[in-house]
Amino acid sequence: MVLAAVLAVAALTIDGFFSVGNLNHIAVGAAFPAIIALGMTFVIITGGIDLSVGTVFALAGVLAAWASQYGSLAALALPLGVCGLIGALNGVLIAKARLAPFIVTLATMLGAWGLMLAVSDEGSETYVVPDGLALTPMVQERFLGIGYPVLLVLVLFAVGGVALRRTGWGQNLYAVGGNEDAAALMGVPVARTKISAYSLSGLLAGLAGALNAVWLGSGVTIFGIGIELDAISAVVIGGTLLAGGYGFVSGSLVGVLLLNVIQNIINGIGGLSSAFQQVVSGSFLITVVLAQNYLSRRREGN
Amino acid sequence: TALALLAASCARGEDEAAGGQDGGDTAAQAQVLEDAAGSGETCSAEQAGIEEFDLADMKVGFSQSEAESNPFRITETASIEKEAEKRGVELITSNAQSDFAQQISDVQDLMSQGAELLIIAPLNSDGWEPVLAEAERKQVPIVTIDRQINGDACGDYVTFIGSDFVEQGRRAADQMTEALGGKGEVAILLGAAGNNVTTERTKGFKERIEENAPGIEIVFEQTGEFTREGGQSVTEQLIQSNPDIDGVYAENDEMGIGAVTALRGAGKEPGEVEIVTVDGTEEAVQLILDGWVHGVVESNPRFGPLAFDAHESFGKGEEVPVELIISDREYDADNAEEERSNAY
Amino acid sequence: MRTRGLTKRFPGVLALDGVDFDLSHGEVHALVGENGAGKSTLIKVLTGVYAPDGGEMRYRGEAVRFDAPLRAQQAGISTIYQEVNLIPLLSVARNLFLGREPRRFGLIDFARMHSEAAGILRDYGVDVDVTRPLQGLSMGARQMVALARAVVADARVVIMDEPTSSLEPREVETLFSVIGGLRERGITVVYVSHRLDELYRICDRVTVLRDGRVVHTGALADLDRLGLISLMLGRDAKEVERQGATTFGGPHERRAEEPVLVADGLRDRRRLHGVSLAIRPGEVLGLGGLLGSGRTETARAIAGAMPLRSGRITVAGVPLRRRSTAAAIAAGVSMLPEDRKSEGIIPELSVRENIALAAMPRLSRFGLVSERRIDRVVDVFVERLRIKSAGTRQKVAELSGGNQQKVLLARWLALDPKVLLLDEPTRGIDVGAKAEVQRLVDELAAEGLGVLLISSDLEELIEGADRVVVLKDGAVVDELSGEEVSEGALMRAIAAGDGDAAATDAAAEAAEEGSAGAEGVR
Amino acid sequence: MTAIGMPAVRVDRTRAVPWLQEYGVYIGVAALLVFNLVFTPHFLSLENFRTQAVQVTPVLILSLGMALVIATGGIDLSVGSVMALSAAMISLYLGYGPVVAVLVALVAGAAAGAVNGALVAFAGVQAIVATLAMMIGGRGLSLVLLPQLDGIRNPGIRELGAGEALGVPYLVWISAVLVAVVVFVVRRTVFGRRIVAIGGNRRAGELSGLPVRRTLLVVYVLCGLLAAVAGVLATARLQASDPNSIGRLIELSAITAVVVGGTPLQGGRVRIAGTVAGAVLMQLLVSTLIKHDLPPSWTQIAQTAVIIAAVYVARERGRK
Ligand SMILES: Nc1ncnc2c1ncn2[C@@H]1O[C@H](COP(=O)(O)OP(=O)(O)OP(=O)(O)O)[C@@H](O)[C@H]1O
Ligand SMILES: Nc1ncnc2c1ncn2[C@@H]1O[C@H](COP(=O)(O)OP(=O)(O)OP(=O)(O)O)[C@@H](O)[C@H]1O
Ligand SMILES: [Mg+2]
Ligand SMILES: [Mg+2]
Repeated sequence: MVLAAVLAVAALTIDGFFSVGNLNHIAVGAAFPAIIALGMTFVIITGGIDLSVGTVFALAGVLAAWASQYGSLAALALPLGVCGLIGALNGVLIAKARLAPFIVTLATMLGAWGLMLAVSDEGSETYVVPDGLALTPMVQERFLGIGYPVLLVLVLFAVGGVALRRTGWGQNLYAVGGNEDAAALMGVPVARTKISAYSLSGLLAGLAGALNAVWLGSGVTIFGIGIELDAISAVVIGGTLLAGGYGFVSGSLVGVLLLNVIQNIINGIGGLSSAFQQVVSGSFLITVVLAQNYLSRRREGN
Repeated sequence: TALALLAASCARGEDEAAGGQDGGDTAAQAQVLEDAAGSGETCSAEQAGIEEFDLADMKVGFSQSEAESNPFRITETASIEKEAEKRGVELITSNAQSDFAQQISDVQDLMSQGAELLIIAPLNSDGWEPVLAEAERKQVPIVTIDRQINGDACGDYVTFIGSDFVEQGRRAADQMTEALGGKGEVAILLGAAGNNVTTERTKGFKERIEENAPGIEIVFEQTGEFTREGGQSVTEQLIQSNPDIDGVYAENDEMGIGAVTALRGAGKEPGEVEIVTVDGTEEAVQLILDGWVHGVVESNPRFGPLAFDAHESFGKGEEVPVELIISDREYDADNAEEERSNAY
Repeated sequence: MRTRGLTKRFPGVLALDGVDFDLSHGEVHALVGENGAGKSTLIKVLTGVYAPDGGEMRYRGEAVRFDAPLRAQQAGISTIYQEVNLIPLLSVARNLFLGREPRRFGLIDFARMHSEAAGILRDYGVDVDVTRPLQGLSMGARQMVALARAVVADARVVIMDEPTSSLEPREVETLFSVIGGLRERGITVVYVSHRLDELYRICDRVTVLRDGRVVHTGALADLDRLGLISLMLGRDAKEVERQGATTFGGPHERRAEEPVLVADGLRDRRRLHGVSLAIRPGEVLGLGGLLGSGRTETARAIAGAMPLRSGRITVAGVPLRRRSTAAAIAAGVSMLPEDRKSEGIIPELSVRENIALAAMPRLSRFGLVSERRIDRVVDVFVERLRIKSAGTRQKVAELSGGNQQKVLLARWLALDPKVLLLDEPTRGIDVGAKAEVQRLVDELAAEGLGVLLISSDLEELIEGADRVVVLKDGAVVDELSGEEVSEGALMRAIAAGDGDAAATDAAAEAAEEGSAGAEGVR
Repeated sequence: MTAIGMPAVRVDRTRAVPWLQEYGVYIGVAALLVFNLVFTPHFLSLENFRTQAVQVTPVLILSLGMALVIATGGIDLSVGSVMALSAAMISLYLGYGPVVAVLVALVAGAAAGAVNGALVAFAGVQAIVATLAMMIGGRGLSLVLLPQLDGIRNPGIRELGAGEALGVPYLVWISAVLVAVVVFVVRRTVFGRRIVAIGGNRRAGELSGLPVRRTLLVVYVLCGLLAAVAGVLATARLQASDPNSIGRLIELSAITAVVVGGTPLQGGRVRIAGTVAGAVLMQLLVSTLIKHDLPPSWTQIAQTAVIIAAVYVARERGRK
């Protein structure tokens, strides 16, 4: 609904907003953050948070670019493997050792960054994806005018949505986020559920990073800093409760789009100092959350 | 917003006279091209498969990479804006605030807002494929300034205008060698990790030290993130752990100034530790005069005239070199006084 | 199922000490003991929540060890744990089916799940929209959902840890008929309760735990109430006998006719539709009614913990203007909340801090805490309420339920209130502690406090209260006083209320259908 | 009338594991000190300790406010941006003299904290979201107000950053005084007791008539105020207002210091001494890595390991 309103305003104020090119580039630009936000949604529904996705994303990009010299399969397998492991490590520390998600993923955020620096010779080496990699056209080309990454995001979100709403695993996520102790007593495998959520978040961040590297044609070492905050904002704007137990993936997709559209509009208006954009973003986030609170309170009142 | 206006309206800075940088480049300050540098390759509109155009009718998009909060970026942006105004060219700008993903989408935004020519100050040399592909589709010529974009010269971009960072490192090494008489222990304050400027300024410095001054030993390399605060804290640690340090090479002026603050705080005298920095900001040049800094290698950010010249001649169908390397100045105790007005 | 020498140790506590526990086929087995005797711990060890530190377990002849509640469930042991353990944000149906959702093509079939859930719950007397979040349900209805969830699974053993502590008499009847049905199907039931009369109605055998040890196992019929209590408390039967069923004394002497608290026409947006009542100093006013009749809301409204649409509250002749807990407290109204765990104790803080919490401003000067004054007050109440702890610096979470309740009472008494609102003060606490709390209520009234007593335990209400106001659907339907206060009269008053407006009375309908439905199950 | 319902809980808990939990962070600090004394040249000097103390000051002061916020069960991501805001204010108002400038900076910090607090306490927004918005918007606002680094020549401010009294830098004096004040508030005041009570069980606090919302508001205001103090001191030390880079990512260091110091993120408990030790631990760790000239990748990975180890030791036990 908010998205629709924002789009309407955008269409009125900026000419060329609805041009195919512009929409497509909003969509492609949103694609990689959206994949991360999907994983973040799962984690937040379990009542946790994953701050490590930003640097995991960067690490995956560097790994993918490095591995791409050995072919497309390696370019995907290596980052997915490593990032899945980092996610699993998060999950184990949180579920088994019972450490707070915020601090665990904060630590692995630093760790993934360190690993990335180690792999890239303290950031001085930028690996380039060789021309003619089989994967490249799969990321850069379009199908029926829509970029492949966008299609991939749609598929991932559809699968994620079904998994969340219509499978036992999804129910377990909600149960763990709703009341962890009760879920355990109701026979939900709490630890396994949490580990799966964090692993998935790591995997998806890894996938996004790898595809992003292929899209950019190189493993850019300075990519992805702060992207975790964008993902969290998107999930929150999408209506998922940070306390856990409630949320949906479609909301997160809308959230990511909304953030990108807002950015696009701010750029489109032009003349706005870049610092001012941050003021707008901050106010926007809080406005959306306040509106949500108000609406849900109204709904409860009835 | 109201708050900001309120806060700003009754503000009174320490030095009300400070007019800030206006980017009004005098002839002396302007960038000068290196004579024989570059590959010698050239690019023309015909070669690039782009129709000729008249710069005056075009809408130019400028994508800045970092917040205009340090003198280099301030001067760079101001120079571009000033030049556009001077030539009466319509300019749209964006700033990625050091976020590379943001810069990619900024440039695409610029194109969808109708920018027909681009000037890009890239945050990073790699990772431009999607932008280059779209620019090619839309036939938008690109001039990159200050940092290179890795791609096919003339195919992906028209020209690169900028300094040779490796050379800057080498020249800094020369200054350091001179300052220390070819002997001593030196620390490097690295820039942000993962940044090509850092990589290249380090590379040049180390190369030249190894070649020319075997007596100089590099004993310490830590990042100061290109910030004054970073330079200061790292130097504070440095003078505790290596009290006998003889020289500090700071990869930008800000870190160098931070190092001076740290040395001052530790009760050192000017000249006790020799400092060499890169950039050429006013503050750094002043510190040469104060005796704290031995020398500064310039990295001239006034790209406006050259960037628009390049677009203009390219539009006219002329041959434009694909690499325009600037000859940077150098400041030291001998010339700081008279050259001071050229600092930014 | 049988266990031998089961042992469980928590940091500093030997919660189970060599427990031998046998269950035979198709029996209803009572498990009793004081607060902290180890009943819940035994259940949790049996069902794989905790790993035992020693001893062995055999289930259907084989040695077993469940490493997660899921394993026990898969083996046919379903459990309703003590704290109603469901997930408030999930829908009722999803709570009911979590872990065994009906599927179609591998995906959850929500249509079928909802219709089945609605059907099952109707049998338990709960008629709700099963697609709504569970958090909209009353505690009693939640308990029924938990019960349905446990019984729906093909269980061989059903364990119930204090299932009736938040149930109304009618719902208890529903529960009993369900248990009867289980027994007929040859399913074993383990039943934990502090309400002894319930045990005698439905249980075959009993195991008594004390301080983590089994002190008795045998047929319940061989043991009379006194014998059972004395086994639980580990004291002489004679000594117990002197105390009687409840420790309430006779009627209290009212100090004055002028009420200390008058509530007039309390209305809120949902539940209260004009409740009026008055309490005089030195009087215990009972508040009766079905679950969901609005007793808790009335107390919360008086204590300023809930927004009201209209209504006036006067304390000692002074109308309460601001509606906040702080204002109510300042006026002399204290409320002991119903839900001890989530609204009462601050688990991580010490006994001392918990007691001093509300009275802190009085125990400090210029915002600075006076440790000396706190100590004085805390010592007084620890002694007076006989709070048992390892010292006043012990974390309140480590105390038994009864002692936690006393700590909360102390918190409110430290405010030196004029009116004390007690919402289910003896829920979930053992016979011994219950007696102490009841005696305390008597003492307080005798000192001139006005007391409002809400209790689902009819006996407690009748013996404790001088007058009883009966609520239904958020409105007063009857008031009993003096000789009228008797079990029969109270039952009738509640039932009469039912008859009146049957059409609008969802709760009563639910209860009635519930018992009918449960018969159907049988 | 005799003892009834005596719980099975016993007094004499073995304290071996809890002891480690309680003092783990001090052991960590001690271990690092010993390591440095043995392996780091020139470590044992007054100058060095002074440097470490001065460098830890901003994080330490921030973590004091952060500890209070975390004790209530909240979190404040905006402290770094509030530092930037106060830095911008100093530069903007220095024309009125250093005292006015510092006061305006502090007021700005308190105001930002008040916005956070109002959102959390009255509008019911989750702390992490409210302060995230402030983190983004506050940084933007300070850059709008002061777009570029501005050197400070005012002798008063410079003296504050570099001067000393009785051989101890002003910065260290100030942080010591603030630590003492916060310890006093937490230990001795009604307000301090309320903070932990609210963190332990907010509902119970409300029903006990505590001014929950007011307390929360004040806690966030205090946190903003302390962040502004940190911003002023960092500016004074740097001798420049730099709203762009001051306090970037510092909120993570402050949170780490608090958690490593044994204050659980879910609130209900607060340990100021532990927090100080946590901040010192992280400072010593980074300084050790720098002094041994290890590359940044090492620094990051070592921090990861130390944070996880420290939190693991200090974690809540015995729930299961
Ligand atoms: N998780 C735990 N950690 C530490 N001690 C515990 C834990 N759970 C229970 N205890 C202790 O073990 C003992 C037995 O507790 P349990 O809950 O089994 O008692 P209970 O018989 O169920 O009491 P109630 O009638 O109050 O439910 C008590 O002393 C209790 O404090
Ligand atoms: N602790 C609580 N927190 C939030 N809502 C509650 C709480 N306790 C009860 N409620 C809600 O209040 C409503 C009525 O409560 P309840 O059924 O307890 O009424 P009651 O007449 O006070 O009965 P009883 O006191 O026997 O439970 C229900 O909707 C229930 O969900
Ligand atoms: Mg129990
Ligand atoms: Mg109630």
